[in-house]
Amino acid sequence: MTLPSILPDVALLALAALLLLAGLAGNEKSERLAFPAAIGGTALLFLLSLLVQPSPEKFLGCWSVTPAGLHFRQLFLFATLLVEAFARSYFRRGGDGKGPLERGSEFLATLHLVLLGAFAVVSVDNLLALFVGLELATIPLYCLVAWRAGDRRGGEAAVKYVVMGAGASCFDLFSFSYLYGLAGSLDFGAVATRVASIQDGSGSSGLLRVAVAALFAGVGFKLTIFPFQMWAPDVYEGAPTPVTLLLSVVSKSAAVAFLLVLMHGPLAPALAKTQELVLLLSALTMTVGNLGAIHQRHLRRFMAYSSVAQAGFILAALVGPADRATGAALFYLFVYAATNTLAFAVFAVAGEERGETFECLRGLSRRSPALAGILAVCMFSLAGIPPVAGFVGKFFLFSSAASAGHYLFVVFAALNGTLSLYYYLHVLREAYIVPEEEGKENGALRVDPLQKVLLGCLLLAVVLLGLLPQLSDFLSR
Amino acid sequence: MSSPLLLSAIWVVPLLAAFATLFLKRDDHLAVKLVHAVCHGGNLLLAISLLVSFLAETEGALPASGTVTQLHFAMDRIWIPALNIHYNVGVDGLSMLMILLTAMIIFAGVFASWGIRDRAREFFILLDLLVAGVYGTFMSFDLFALFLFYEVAVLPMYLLIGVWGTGRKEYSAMKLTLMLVAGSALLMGGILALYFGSHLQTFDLNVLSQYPFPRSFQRLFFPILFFGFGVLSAIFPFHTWSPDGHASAPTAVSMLHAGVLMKLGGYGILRVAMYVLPEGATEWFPWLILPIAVNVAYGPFVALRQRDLKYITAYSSVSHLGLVLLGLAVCTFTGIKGSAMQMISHGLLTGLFFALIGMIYGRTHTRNVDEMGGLMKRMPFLGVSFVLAGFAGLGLPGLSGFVAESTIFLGAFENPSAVVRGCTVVAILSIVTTAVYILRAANRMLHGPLPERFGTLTDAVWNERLAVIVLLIGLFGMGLFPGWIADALDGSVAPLFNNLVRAVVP
Amino acid sequence: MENAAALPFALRHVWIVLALPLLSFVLNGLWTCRKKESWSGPISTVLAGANWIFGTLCVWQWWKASAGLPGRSMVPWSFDWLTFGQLGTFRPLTAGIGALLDPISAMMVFVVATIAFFVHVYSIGYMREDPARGRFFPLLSLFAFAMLGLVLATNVFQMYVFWELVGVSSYQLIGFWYHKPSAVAASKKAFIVTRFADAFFLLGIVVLAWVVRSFDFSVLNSAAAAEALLRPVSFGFFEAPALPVAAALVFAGGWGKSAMFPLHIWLPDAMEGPTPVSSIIHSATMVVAGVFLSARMFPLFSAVPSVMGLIAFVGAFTAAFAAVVAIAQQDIKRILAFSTLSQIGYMLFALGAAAVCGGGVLVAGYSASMFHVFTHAFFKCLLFLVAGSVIHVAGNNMLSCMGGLRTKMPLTYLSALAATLAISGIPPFSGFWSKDEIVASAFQAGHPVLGTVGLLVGALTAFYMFRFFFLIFHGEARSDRSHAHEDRWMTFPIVCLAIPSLCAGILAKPLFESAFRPRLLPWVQAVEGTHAAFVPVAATLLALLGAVAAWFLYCGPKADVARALDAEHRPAWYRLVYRKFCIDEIWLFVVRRILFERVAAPIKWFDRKIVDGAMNLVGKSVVLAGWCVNALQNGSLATALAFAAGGFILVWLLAGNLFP
Amino acid sequence: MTGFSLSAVLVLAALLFAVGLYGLLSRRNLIGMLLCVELMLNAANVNLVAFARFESGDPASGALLSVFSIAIAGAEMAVALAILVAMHRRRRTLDADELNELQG
Repeated sequence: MTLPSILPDVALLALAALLLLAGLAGNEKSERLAFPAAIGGTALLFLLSLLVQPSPEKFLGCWSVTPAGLHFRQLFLFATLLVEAFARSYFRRGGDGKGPLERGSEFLATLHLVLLGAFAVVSVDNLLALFVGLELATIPLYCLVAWRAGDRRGGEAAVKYVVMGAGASCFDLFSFSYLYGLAGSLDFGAVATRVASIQDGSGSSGLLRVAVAALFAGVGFKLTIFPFQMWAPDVYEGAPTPVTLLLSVVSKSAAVAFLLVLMHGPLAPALAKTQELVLLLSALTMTVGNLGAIHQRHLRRFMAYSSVAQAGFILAALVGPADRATGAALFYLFVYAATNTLAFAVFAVAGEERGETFECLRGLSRRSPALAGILAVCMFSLAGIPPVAGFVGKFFLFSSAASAGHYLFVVFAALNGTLSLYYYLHVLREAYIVPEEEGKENGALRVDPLQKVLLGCLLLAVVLLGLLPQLSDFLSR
Repeated sequence: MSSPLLLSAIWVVPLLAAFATLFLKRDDHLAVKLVHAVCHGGNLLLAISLLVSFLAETEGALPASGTVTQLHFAMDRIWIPALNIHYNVGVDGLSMLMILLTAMIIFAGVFASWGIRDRAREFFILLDLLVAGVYGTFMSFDLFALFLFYEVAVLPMYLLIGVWGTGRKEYSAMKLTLMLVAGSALLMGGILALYFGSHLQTFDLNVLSQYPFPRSFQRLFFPILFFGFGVLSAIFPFHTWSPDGHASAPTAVSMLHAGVLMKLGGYGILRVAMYVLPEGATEWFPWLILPIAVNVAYGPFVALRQRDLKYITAYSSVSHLGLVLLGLAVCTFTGIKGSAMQMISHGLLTGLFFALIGMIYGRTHTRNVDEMGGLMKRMPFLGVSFVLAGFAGLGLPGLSGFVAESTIFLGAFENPSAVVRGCTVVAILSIVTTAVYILRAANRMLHGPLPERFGTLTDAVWNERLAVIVLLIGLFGMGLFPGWIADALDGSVAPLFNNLVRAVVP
Repeated sequence: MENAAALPFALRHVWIVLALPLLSFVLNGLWTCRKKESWSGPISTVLAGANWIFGTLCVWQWWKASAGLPGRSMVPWSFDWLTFGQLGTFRPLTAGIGALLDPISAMMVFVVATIAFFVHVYSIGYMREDPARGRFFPLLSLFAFAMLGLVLATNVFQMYVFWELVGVSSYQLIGFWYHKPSAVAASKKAFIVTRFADAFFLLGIVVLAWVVRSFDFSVLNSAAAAEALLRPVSFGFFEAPALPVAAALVFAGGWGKSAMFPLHIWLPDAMEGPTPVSSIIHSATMVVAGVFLSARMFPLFSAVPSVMGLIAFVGAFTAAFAAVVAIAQQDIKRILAFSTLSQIGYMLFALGAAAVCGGGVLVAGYSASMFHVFTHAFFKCLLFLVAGSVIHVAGNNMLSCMGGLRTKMPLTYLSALAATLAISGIPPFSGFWSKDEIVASAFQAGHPVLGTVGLLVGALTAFYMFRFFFLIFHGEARSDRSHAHEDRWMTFPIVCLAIPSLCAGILAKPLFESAFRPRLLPWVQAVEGTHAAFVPVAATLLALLGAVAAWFLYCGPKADVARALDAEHRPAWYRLVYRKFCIDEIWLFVVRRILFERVAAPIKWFDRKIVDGAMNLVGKSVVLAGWCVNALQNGSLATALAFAAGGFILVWLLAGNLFP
Repeated sequence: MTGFSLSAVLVLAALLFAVGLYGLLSRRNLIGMLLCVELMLNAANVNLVAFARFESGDPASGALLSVFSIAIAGAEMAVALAILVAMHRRRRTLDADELNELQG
């Protein structure tokens, strides 16, 4: 019996509601059950999404499960599963010195609402639903970032995130209003036909220009594209680590989905023009991200710049034709999710007592060689060095860009990859080369069972994805 | 005994060794080394058996008149359907010999690094990764697989030099890694250009080489591929990583890197740049020969002024690699064959040099040539081997250096253009400066009065002798009986040359 | 190559001549590794003796077998060693290893085998107490193997291979006592100077191979090759016809190896090695390699008058220069070294002068040069062996510690007398016949100036040889003679070699005149010509004059021996001659000041500072840019928003020129 | 009510948006900045309504989007103000320039 394609979405809504109710119940038992339930639920949903087949039928007039949309759902669920697994052990171990998580189930409920918003972005076919979906994927994030607004840095980060986010959503709405003005209707198809007619020269493209600019401003914030990424380092550092991971993985994937949906949806006729814009922004973003990361000493801030640079690389893929770009971006986001979670897991374990700075990694190879090995695999995957998955992922990104004929841009991007290798190797320098100060060579670090499982699975995923990338064929079918 | 699976086994065995090492205890150094001695010994035997069956197969074969390389032990499986990437593995004369060279050097390398104590497991795992990458590059005929193995070979360098190196190890490690990865960044662009530029949607080298790329495309992408690969074989402006990198690297790593990795560059140029873009080659080489000639003549002069033994050897590698590139740049059959032979001969030669320097450094704890003297009396075995390596370096007949150099010079002279002829004359006359700095180093270190603080030095122990003897056998084997190597290389250079000739006069 | 079956046994297995010394090298080398030095002396001597016998047998069978062959040359054995170039527009080029037996190579085989055997016997005595003798004998056999290989070479590539091996074995043997810094420096100098010349030799080979497409001497010396070489060839820096340039380059190889004038500096220093080494390498065999090469390529060289002129001039000048310098030397081995230089100058100038000034080639010149090579080998080797014995007794090389050894070493004294008479060219001894031939051929070929130089140098030779003889054996003893004795092992070869020094001239003269006729190119006509009668008489008179003058200055009643031996308080010209006209210092200046300071140092600076600096600059600028990006991130919300707004405007402008 | 054309309204909305943007950049007080964000949102709403009124083929959806945006703006401001309150309780300030502890 074929499962209805909408099942994962409805189940997600039910899960979110259930968690919210558990939160309201507020007794101690429900708190303890919140995390296992959430992780189990998400895992179930992920399996469900693997089984479900995409179908063209439309629910509620605008919601449909397209093949690409289904893959993005799987990506979001996979990433959220990793975030929750990471959060579980992170908070139980007194997350970065600020004590265990209060109101766990509410935290998870909000998390799932973000997920729902991301689902909406990839399923709808009109501007209104798209705007609502986007906002649903962003506003709960403000709450998550502000979960620990109590302490000085958390509060500051939350404020910055909120103000920037609000500004970005204004730009989004502004661009939608002009698109609506152009097409007279919110439906993607109508907008596309109007844009096509403008492309053929029958009407001033003034409004279209502002709309595209405002659109890129909006999505730029969420995807940390160059001029709009100034908030990222501060928020990544201020927010609790699981939320930082969430920002760098789920929020970024949602933004990529949003951009893909728009570029190949309503703005499809002007694809050549938007791709040139994307090309330039990608070059700028990856360069600024790489340059910024060179002198970082705080791990989360380092990961912020790294994620800005990775955003630049992913944008490079968007320059290619639709199917190749989506396939490449999806594969790379899967690899990026796995690698980033692995990195944050290692930083969490290493940085438990000494704080998440470069010093905490010092002499890691002597204290626990296994963890150092995992860190090495992680860094090489982020830098895009074979035999780990990052290389194949980057190769797909560059092949998508090259298929559009931008060979010299590929060379520039690869050189930027070399620049990124420079600071990723700095992390390994701390772990392997910089000698431990005397008296500090204490024993191996405590790693509890869930973290061991998480580290093991992710390590397998990152290494195997590199060597037998059947997953990439699965995506580009 | 010559099934393709055995060929793939060659790069799998080191990975198995690495995997096995994961399960050994941290302070169980001997077990780690034994595992690796067995694995790489087995690999060496496997390589030799493959070579024997390869020679049997190509016994009387006349060199091919076609332009497609015949592969032996070939295997072709689909790997990533999305980009039509195949695991296309095969061996021709040059690849087979380079695999044998790598097997010999890693076997000697394992024994040369018998004294590694600090984090031995990680050292040997990274070494295995390095060697697996090198094996893979030499045997794969799919551009993507070649590029993947090529970068795997570059990956462990940073940690190997950074952790176990000496001197300014961090600076050299970072410089070496960044320059090599920057080189491969150029390759990333070049390879994708070949894939998409040819509209054939394939990475298979033999297929790509038959596609008539437009002249303007070739004029743009040949230098990109050439300098992408050239950085690794220390082409003139980008050679500065080689002295620092080799000087700071531990023995086995500098053996492997100078001995084999630098040949990957030359091999890549030969296998990819010249084979797929012949018009680009014939158009660019008359200009590229100038930095190459600088390479050849320039290395010895700088080596003359060096005090540190490893710097001297590193600059000698720069000069010898210049000869390899000279052999390629002249685009004549003998020249290309000579450069292939020089790759093999220089591999053995530099491997032996760095092994000996490592062993001598292990005893005297100094690599400054002026502080040492009269070591021949205390370490006759190492002294004689160093002198033999030196003579192989300056091209003494009976050793591998001479055979390769004379082939290159004869080949280079066949190119009638004045610029090339001038560079060839300079290259031939540079054998004098090569002799000068090698003898200076050998004499300063081995002969003359023995300082008293070296009075109690011991000669080589069993594992060092084994390492040196394996490489000496290689040097004498190629030097005394070059016939079989020349015939094996004919088979692999002929298609490339026919391709070049076809390009010049289409 | 003739069908192997018909050849007699020795010729069929000519390779044994090479195999025996190689076997001795390998055997002794291994033996020494296992610390049994005492065995290496006898083993290598036995093998050298066997090689001598087998070599003579080969020469004898070759003489009989090659009666009918043109130029008496045959290649009984050879195999393809290395092929260059299977395809392409150029015919495949193969280098083979083999044995070419013809008059000059047979003569050299006999000479090398004989001298090698006698030096081995001599070394057993000379090296008895030296702890490193286990290393000496293998190297000596390696040298014998290399020299025989060079002599038997069928093609110029094989000659180059063994040429280098000879160079290396001489490097090892000169630097045998490697704890002595002077020996190490001398060996390095010898190898580098010969290597410098070999580079030009290799270039010559490459040019010949490219034009003629073959290495074999038979092909190189053919008419076809000569025509092919006349075509101009570009050498990158200049364009020139290949023949003269290639011939000059090939001769340059011999120039370095035979230590001709500017490149002679390494031979006197090569005396740092043990005396048996000097006796075999720096007297009879290696230094003659240059002459042998010129003789081997004679047909090609003779087609190029300019090169012949160059050979003649270089030979003559070196002969004169070396003779003058030899007069003032105090170290007996240096005297003999300069005398060797002078005699080799004779041989080369004989070859050079064979080119008759009106065109055509005088056959007598070629045979005279070869005859002198033959005779010189024996008496010069004998002189070095004598010097060895004397040094063994006196403790060092300087004349000031010798004298009056006549009574203590009678046999050595008599042999030395024979050799001195021979080398001075006093009739009826061997030197007279060969040197007189050379001078006569010079006059015959119409070079009176060269002829007179030959005569004068003959006189100088007699003078310094008798000075050497009288100051060693006559006069009163200048150091204690308590333990002076004649070692049996060392005296036996001395006496044996005295015989050929005396009678080799007379016996071999007819043989050389008949057998040694060069096979010239068709358009070069051979000139027969008769002797100028006055030359033998003049030569003998001058030789006697030299001898008497030496007797008068150093041995006669009024001889002031003390003044003769102290080189410091002498007039300026004498001190200049004593310091070998400071050629060494000039070379040292050129190499050290110019090559090292002015060339190598700037290149090293350029490499470290400019090229390396550029790479580091790129690195630093990237790091600086990173710092700027971080500085921009000052954490204030306003800047973030400002950037966002600026970005919006930027994208809007960009979109402006993108969209129509 | 008639008499002004579409472009006039568009200009008004653009001006409103510009004022809001300028306010966002220049004001130091966080509450003030949120006010300006509201201004920009409403400028977009004016746009929507104008387009719905003047030329849209399907006026209902335009109006619908503006209503939705007002609701979403409400939610957003609720969350933003909650965060400001929480931050104020700790940092005792609402001045944007003092929030520069996270930098570099």
